[in-house]
Amino acid sequence: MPRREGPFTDLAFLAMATTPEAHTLVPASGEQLGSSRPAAPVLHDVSVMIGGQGGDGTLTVSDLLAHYFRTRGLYVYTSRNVLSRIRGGHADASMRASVEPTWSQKWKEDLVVAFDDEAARIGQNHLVSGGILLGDQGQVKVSGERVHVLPLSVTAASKVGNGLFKNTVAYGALSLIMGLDAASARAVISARFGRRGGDALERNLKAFDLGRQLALDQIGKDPLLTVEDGAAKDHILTTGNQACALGFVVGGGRFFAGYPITPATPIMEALQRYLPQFDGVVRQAEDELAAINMTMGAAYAGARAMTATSGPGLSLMTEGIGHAGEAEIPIVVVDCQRVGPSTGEPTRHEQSDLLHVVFSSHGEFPRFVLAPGDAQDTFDLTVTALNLAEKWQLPVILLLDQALSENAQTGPRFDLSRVRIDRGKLLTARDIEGMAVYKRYEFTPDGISPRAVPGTPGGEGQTTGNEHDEWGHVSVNRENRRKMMAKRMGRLELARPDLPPPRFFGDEKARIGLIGFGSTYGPIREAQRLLKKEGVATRFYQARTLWPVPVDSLQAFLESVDVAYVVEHNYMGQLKMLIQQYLPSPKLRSIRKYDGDSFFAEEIVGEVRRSGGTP
Amino acid sequence: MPRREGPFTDLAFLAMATTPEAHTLVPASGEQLGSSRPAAPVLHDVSVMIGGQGGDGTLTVSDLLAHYFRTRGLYVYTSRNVLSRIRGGHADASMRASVEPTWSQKWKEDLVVAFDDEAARIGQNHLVSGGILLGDQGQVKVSGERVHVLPLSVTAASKVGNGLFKNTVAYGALSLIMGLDAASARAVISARFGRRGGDALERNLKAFDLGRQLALDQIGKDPLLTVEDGAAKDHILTTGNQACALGFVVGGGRFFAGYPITPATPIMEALQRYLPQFDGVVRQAEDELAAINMTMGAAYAGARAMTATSGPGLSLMTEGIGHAGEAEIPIVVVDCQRVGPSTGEPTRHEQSDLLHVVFSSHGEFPRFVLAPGDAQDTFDLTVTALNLAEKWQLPVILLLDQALSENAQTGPRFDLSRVRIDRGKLLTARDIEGMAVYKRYEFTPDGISPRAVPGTPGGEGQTTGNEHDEWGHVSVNRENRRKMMAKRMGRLELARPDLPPPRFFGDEKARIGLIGFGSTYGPIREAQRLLKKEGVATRFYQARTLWPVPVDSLQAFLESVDVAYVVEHNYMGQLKMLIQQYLPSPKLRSIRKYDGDSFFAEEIVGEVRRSGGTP
Amino acid sequence: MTEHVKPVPPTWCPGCGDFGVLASIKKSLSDLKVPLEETVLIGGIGCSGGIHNFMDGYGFHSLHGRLLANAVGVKLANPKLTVIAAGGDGDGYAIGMGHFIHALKKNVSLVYVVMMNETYGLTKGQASPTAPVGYRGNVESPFDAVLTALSIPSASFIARGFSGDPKGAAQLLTEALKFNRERKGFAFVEMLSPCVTYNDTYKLWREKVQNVTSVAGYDAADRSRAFSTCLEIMEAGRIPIGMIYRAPEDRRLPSLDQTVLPTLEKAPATTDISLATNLPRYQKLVDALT
Amino acid sequence: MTEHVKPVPPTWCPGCGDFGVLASIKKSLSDLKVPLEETVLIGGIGCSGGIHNFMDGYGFHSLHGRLLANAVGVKLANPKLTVIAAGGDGDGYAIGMGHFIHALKKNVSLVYVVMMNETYGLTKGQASPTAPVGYRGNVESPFDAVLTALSIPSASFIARGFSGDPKGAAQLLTEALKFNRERKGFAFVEMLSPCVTYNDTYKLWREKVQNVTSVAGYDAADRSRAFSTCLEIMEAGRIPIGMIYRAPEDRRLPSLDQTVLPTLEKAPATTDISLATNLPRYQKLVDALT
Ligand SMILES: Cc1ncc(C[n+]2csc(CCOP(=O)(O)OP(=O)(O)O)c2C)c(N)n1
Ligand SMILES: Cc1ncc(C[n+]2csc(CCOP(=O)(O)OP(=O)(O)O)c2C)c(N)n1
Ligand code: SF4
Ligand code: SF4
Ligand SMILES: [Mg+2]
Ligand SMILES: [Mg+2]
Repeated sequence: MPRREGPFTDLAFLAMATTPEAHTLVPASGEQLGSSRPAAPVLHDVSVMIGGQGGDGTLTVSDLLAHYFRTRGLYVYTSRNVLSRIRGGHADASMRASVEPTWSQKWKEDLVVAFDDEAARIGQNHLVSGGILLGDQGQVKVSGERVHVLPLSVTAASKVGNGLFKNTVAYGALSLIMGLDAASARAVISARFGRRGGDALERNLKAFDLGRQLALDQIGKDPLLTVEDGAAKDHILTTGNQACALGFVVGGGRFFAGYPITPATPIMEALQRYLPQFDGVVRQAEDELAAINMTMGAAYAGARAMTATSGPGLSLMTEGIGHAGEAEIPIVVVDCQRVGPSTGEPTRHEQSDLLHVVFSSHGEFPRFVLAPGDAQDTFDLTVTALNLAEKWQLPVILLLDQALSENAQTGPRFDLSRVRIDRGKLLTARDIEGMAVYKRYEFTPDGISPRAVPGTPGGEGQTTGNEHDEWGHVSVNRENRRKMMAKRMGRLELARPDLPPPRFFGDEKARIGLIGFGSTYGPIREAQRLLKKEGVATRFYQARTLWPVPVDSLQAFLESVDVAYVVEHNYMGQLKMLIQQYLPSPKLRSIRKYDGDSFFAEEIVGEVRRSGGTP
Repeated sequence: MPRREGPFTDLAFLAMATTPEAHTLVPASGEQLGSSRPAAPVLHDVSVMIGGQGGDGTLTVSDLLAHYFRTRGLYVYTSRNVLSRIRGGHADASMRASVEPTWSQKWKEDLVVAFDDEAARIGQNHLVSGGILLGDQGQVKVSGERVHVLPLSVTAASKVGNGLFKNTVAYGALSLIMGLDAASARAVISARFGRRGGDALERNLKAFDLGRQLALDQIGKDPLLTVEDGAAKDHILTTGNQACALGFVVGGGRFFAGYPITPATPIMEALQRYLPQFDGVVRQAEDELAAINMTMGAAYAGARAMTATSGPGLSLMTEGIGHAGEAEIPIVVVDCQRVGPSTGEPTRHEQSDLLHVVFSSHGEFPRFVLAPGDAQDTFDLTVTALNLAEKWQLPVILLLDQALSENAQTGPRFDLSRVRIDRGKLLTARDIEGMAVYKRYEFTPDGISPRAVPGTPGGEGQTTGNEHDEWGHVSVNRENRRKMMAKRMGRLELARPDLPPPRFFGDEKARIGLIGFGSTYGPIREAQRLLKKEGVATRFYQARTLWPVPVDSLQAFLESVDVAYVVEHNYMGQLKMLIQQYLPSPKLRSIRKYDGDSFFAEEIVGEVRRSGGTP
Repeated sequence: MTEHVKPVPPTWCPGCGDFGVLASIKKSLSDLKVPLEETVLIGGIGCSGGIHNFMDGYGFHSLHGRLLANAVGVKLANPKLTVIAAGGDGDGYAIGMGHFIHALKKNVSLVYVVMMNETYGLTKGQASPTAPVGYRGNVESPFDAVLTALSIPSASFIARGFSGDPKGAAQLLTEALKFNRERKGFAFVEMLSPCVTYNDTYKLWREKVQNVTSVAGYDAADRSRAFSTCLEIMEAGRIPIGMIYRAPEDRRLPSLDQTVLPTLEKAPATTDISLATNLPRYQKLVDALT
Repeated sequence: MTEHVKPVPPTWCPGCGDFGVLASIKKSLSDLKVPLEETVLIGGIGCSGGIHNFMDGYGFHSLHGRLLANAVGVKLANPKLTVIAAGGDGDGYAIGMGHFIHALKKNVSLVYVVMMNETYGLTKGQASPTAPVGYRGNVESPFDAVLTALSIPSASFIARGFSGDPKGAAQLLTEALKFNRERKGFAFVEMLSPCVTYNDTYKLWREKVQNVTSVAGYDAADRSRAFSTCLEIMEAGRIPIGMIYRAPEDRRLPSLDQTVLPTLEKAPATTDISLATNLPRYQKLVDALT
């Protein structure tokens, strides 16, 4: 969960940025947006923050609430603010539930649960005026009219036998305070702990009941706020990582090698559960060099193969990605971006690997870079990435970011009817029998050579990262070199019709454009809604293919607007740099944030307003 | 040595390039430039190609000739065309000597020495009409008026006791054919083999005499061509790699770790000889990951430290370079570019790592990328790189390329009077005593924090690749993050006055501009001379700082011309891409070559002429 | 008949030890009648690493030091394949060291052949991790891959041959290939393969090699014994060769490929990934989401 | 007095084995009175790797797995420094494996402490290379660093401690530090350091550890003996700890730092690089060019 530190302090530092368009991210007035709304008895958009120390189980409370509201038909978005340590240190989680679609954090919290005083103090800064603070007795020192202190951990310790159950006690108390339906709230616990075995379920239900009783005894039976039910009843609550793992399975992915790294590990862990059921193999490699090279080996042998990592691992995979490019091996590399450079901030959000994934590795080779915007898009584009890699025989990089990877969001169940498997020019023994000659790297008009994998009689040949002739033998012949470069690089042009098109949102006639990729999808769409309420029409170009740069659609978009804000999470304005290399339009402006938090819709609104958004 | 394969076959493939400005590299007519000049008795610009199989010692002949002509006051440039194998396979070397300055290959060869028939056939294609071919009897089958076949290897085997001496026999024969001064030619042998010990010198001198005698007996005493003496008598014959190694020593470099890789290895090997004399240490590491991390360790401990590599190694160093950026460790990384991607063509020339060195590694951090144009410039910029790294506390990448690294060229002796050592804010114990507080990453107006190295009392502190506060402790505070990003990235702006300025050549008033970096310096300067002879005035902007992009000087340059050709060795036109990101000028045009050879001046001339060069 | 890629003539220097290794690999593949289409030869980067270009079958040229990671991927994608990784000592013991140890640990059924010449041949003769002290100024004591392989608990096939003894070498390779085709695990064969250009050790090694079987009572099934015997032979200034260690069946750990892919038929590269076949099971996964 | 960085309180879970390791390191440094400014602690990436933040002196936070390469650079730049590299088993034996073996081979006078907990603590408990079969579905047999260290001919100080036995651990560390400060070479100390959150082995290990000195006639100067004894102890289901191997002086190979930097005074980081001092010698180099 992100924190706003009073007035936005970016200003001074942004002014030092290398690109001239540095902007502040200050919404006209934060308070206006949130605090003007007193705690209403019935909310249609609520946010609850749960704070404490690492290990206090704050994520569990957020998750239970999220599932409760999902079952009530609301749109849900959760976020987290955790340190890269296992216990201790401030950590918090935030759960937003809204009747209107949401994929981003709410500007202010309506309710804060604090397991210690630090969390209470931090929480108070983010509470809407009139918001409620629920604290653990003995820990929380802050006081105030709307501060309620209950003996959460003491009750857990004395009555459930372990202070750690304080989180479920808190959930129980919340269920009363927020007017949740007790049976539904308990059902969420059953769904989560039912399969655990042992007495986990029983003890959690007990903790819930105790918490509810605590609230009843000390606060009274009337909820302090209630939340409207929503209409999105059939939605699932999922993350980009989960969507990616499922998309991989459904897209025919059968081999995955990875190395643990935040925030990419959940993809590997999900696949460890899924893949064995489908004759697939998941290996935790000894490092990322091994991971990408195992992936390449499996892809070469004919399996659909993928690896997933984050910044540091990605840097180590640089040489391998180039090898896949030269040797024409179809692999998918998922980059779950986090704060860089180097070890950076492992648990925090950023989108600063863009230019790296587009330009890294020595020499030149074709690659595609795709970026989905939400979980459903991630599911779809993972399937697409697998198809593109095999069809065009090259590495495809799927760019996620921490917020998309880890923050749970509701959305429609993944749609299997859109899934297609296209293995491209993959040869069977019979295909080869009918051919006069089989050359692994044959020159063809579309730059794609038919490919046979080991085990296929007649398909024997050489695969190599050296420059090679059509047979795959080492060659330094100049004419061959020019042709091979053109064969490989030409695909960047030829593949354009196959590449995921942008999605457009908002008013087709709007003169204000917004461009973004990845998880900014959420805050941008919500900023559009807020702006629309103020009468400002906008159109959003959600870039899903980042390389090769989709010049045509971008050009048309830029022609259609008077100003286009490129919204992204990095210092340099990397997407803007990439675009202006091809389309040096003065209409391009930059909205950037690089402090580890994801955008609030209000920040984007504020910026558009501040810079005189209306044309 | 480069080959021209009849008509330039790039055309069809260049047309498939992703950027629209694809050009062919065909000079209006190759033959006009070379073949119109019959073998003259007295040449002031001569080129000799020596071809055979790997292991035939062709490079030695080229080297002996190069030194001979150097001592005669000529400008010399050698080049090579070798395979990535130790013995066998066609290999050739070429030596050009000219009264006028040269740093590039001659369009046509005046004389070819062939140790086998393949070399003779290849050689014939590159001979100027009327050129001479000297072949080894029994090996070479081609014939013709100006083909002379002598028993080179047979004489070596029977009279020197080893067929391998055929190369020095050939040098002896050449000495007569080219009218070399026998004593000077022998002196070159003495200089080269004198220190070898054993009977190497004696046998080589004998081989020389035998060769001279063979020519005398079979061709006669009159030279077939002679070469004018030149005025550049005090020049040295050196390579970019040699210059880099020496610059490192003189610039105070005392620690080097590397891993063998073509064409960077000679830097390590030169330093293995030099550094121990200066209390320095050179380590051959177990791989490039170790090399860059050892380099970082040494730099952190206070030694001026460097590593050198080529493409594949550079890709592996990606993570380390980012770490140096975040932790603010001053290191220099030399990239001797070769043909990529992946293993590519290890022995061939390219400049395709530019965007990689500018943008690679996840996340964002400051780095400088410098590129020298010739050996003297390499010496100077290596010293500069060491100063900049320590002053600005960041990684500096020195971008060489195969031609600059390995091709020997003449030039003035390195100038020690220009050398300065600037260690920046490096603290002694006494400095620290006078300070109220010492924080390793203190915020300062220039973004540079005073730095103490281990062993300095009072300078204890934390150095880290995690995001950190001023003390070097892990921090995920948002305001701190913004300030730290601004502190680091701001240096890209603040350092501009310190960064090597471009060099300009040619006519200040010219309306035709040429832009290039690295070894294209040579062919561009020679193209300018050729164009001038045709009455076409040009001005050459030699880019020496590539990142941050020197926007001001480039802008002024672009304003001063009507058209600017960006000449570079890669497919995408990477320097042009980089420039147009900041200066999207329609004046920019691209001249590219990516077949493993370096440019001929004539190719650049042809292109300028073809595209209607004159404004 | 479809026209196919033909092996190119070896690019090695005349007399290079690698010729012997190539001949041994070819012989054992043909002795065991390994089908051409099931043969995958993965070469490293180095003179030795070009070996796949000189053979029939499927060839894969890896990055420097990464051949074992590629090989693991290939084998776990399709365990029917006979996968041989072959590279140099620089490739395997310098940049590839981590993967080497982990390959021994993972115990995937591969054959790994290291052409050991104490030098980086292709980059012109620098000291490799096995170079003796004094070679080109080397001051580090040489790495001994056999000793280290013995230290990895799952390592169950460790041999060293000498390309100067092609018959012995081919025998070891044939054993390794058999082991491999029975999916018994990782078979490591170091081949002493002199670099005649930069480090011509033919004569020296011919004098120094000592087959472990020459030691009275040597038991290749006893790990401790193998370790101490090799140490003794080395301390006597000689080089232990032969079948150094072969785990007895009752102590052999199962290979990783056998563990994760119990049947040969169902594997990542060969399983049916069509939507038609899998849709009902996919739908179940999706339906299980909440 | 200049205000300085202060150690931050450890971020480890209460009860984590790493607390014991930290205490041992601090104690041995202070017992040996190593000057603060000469102490360099290089941490890896992992829970364990944060250790430098919890100590005084010079601290360096490496990349995942690269701490030994950094440490070699530091020591060869300034051999006066006492350089301790300390990280996790994932850091050292997975991604860092190549550097680990090469550090043993290079034999630079460093102390390397591995906090061994069979898991990747910081990334939430995945199996590390030392994890037993069955831990979180692990099917690979565990790596044993002591056995492998014994296989490296230049390795001359190999010990294993248990953070549950802080006195024994501190003793081993003090020995290692002494060895190091006498520039005798690389000292490797593996510390069994349980992860109470993901793999709480305190009780198990307390039962399983067996000091090698308990074996009758154990001789820590005999490499073969050390290897076979450790194997035997392991086969009996126990974990060998203590001073496993210490090369006798007459068999100890010189450390690399001693070899390349025979005097302490003249080293890359401390030599005078001013132009004034060096110009005449530089001029000679330049004059020698032709
Ligand atoms: C990442 C990387 N680093 C360095 C190189 C350069 N290189 C090519 S071959 C080689 C060493 C080869 O030695 P070895 O593996 O022993 O093979 P040999 O030539 O001796 O058979 C090196 C370092 C490379 N290709 N890639
Ligand atoms: C290149 C890279 N890959 C992965 C990671 C993620 N990562 C952080 S800590 C860690 C493992 C830590 O395990 P270990 O070294 O055993 O330390 P422990 O936490 O158990 O003390 C990993 C994989 C990283 N930081 N960098
Ligand atoms: S250089 Fe050595 S290893 Fe390479 S081919 Fe020649 S003899 Fe063999
Ligand atoms: S997770 Fe394990 S290793 Fe990490 S601090 Fe906690 S107990 Fe220690
Ligand atoms: Mg070798
Ligand atoms: Mg661990």
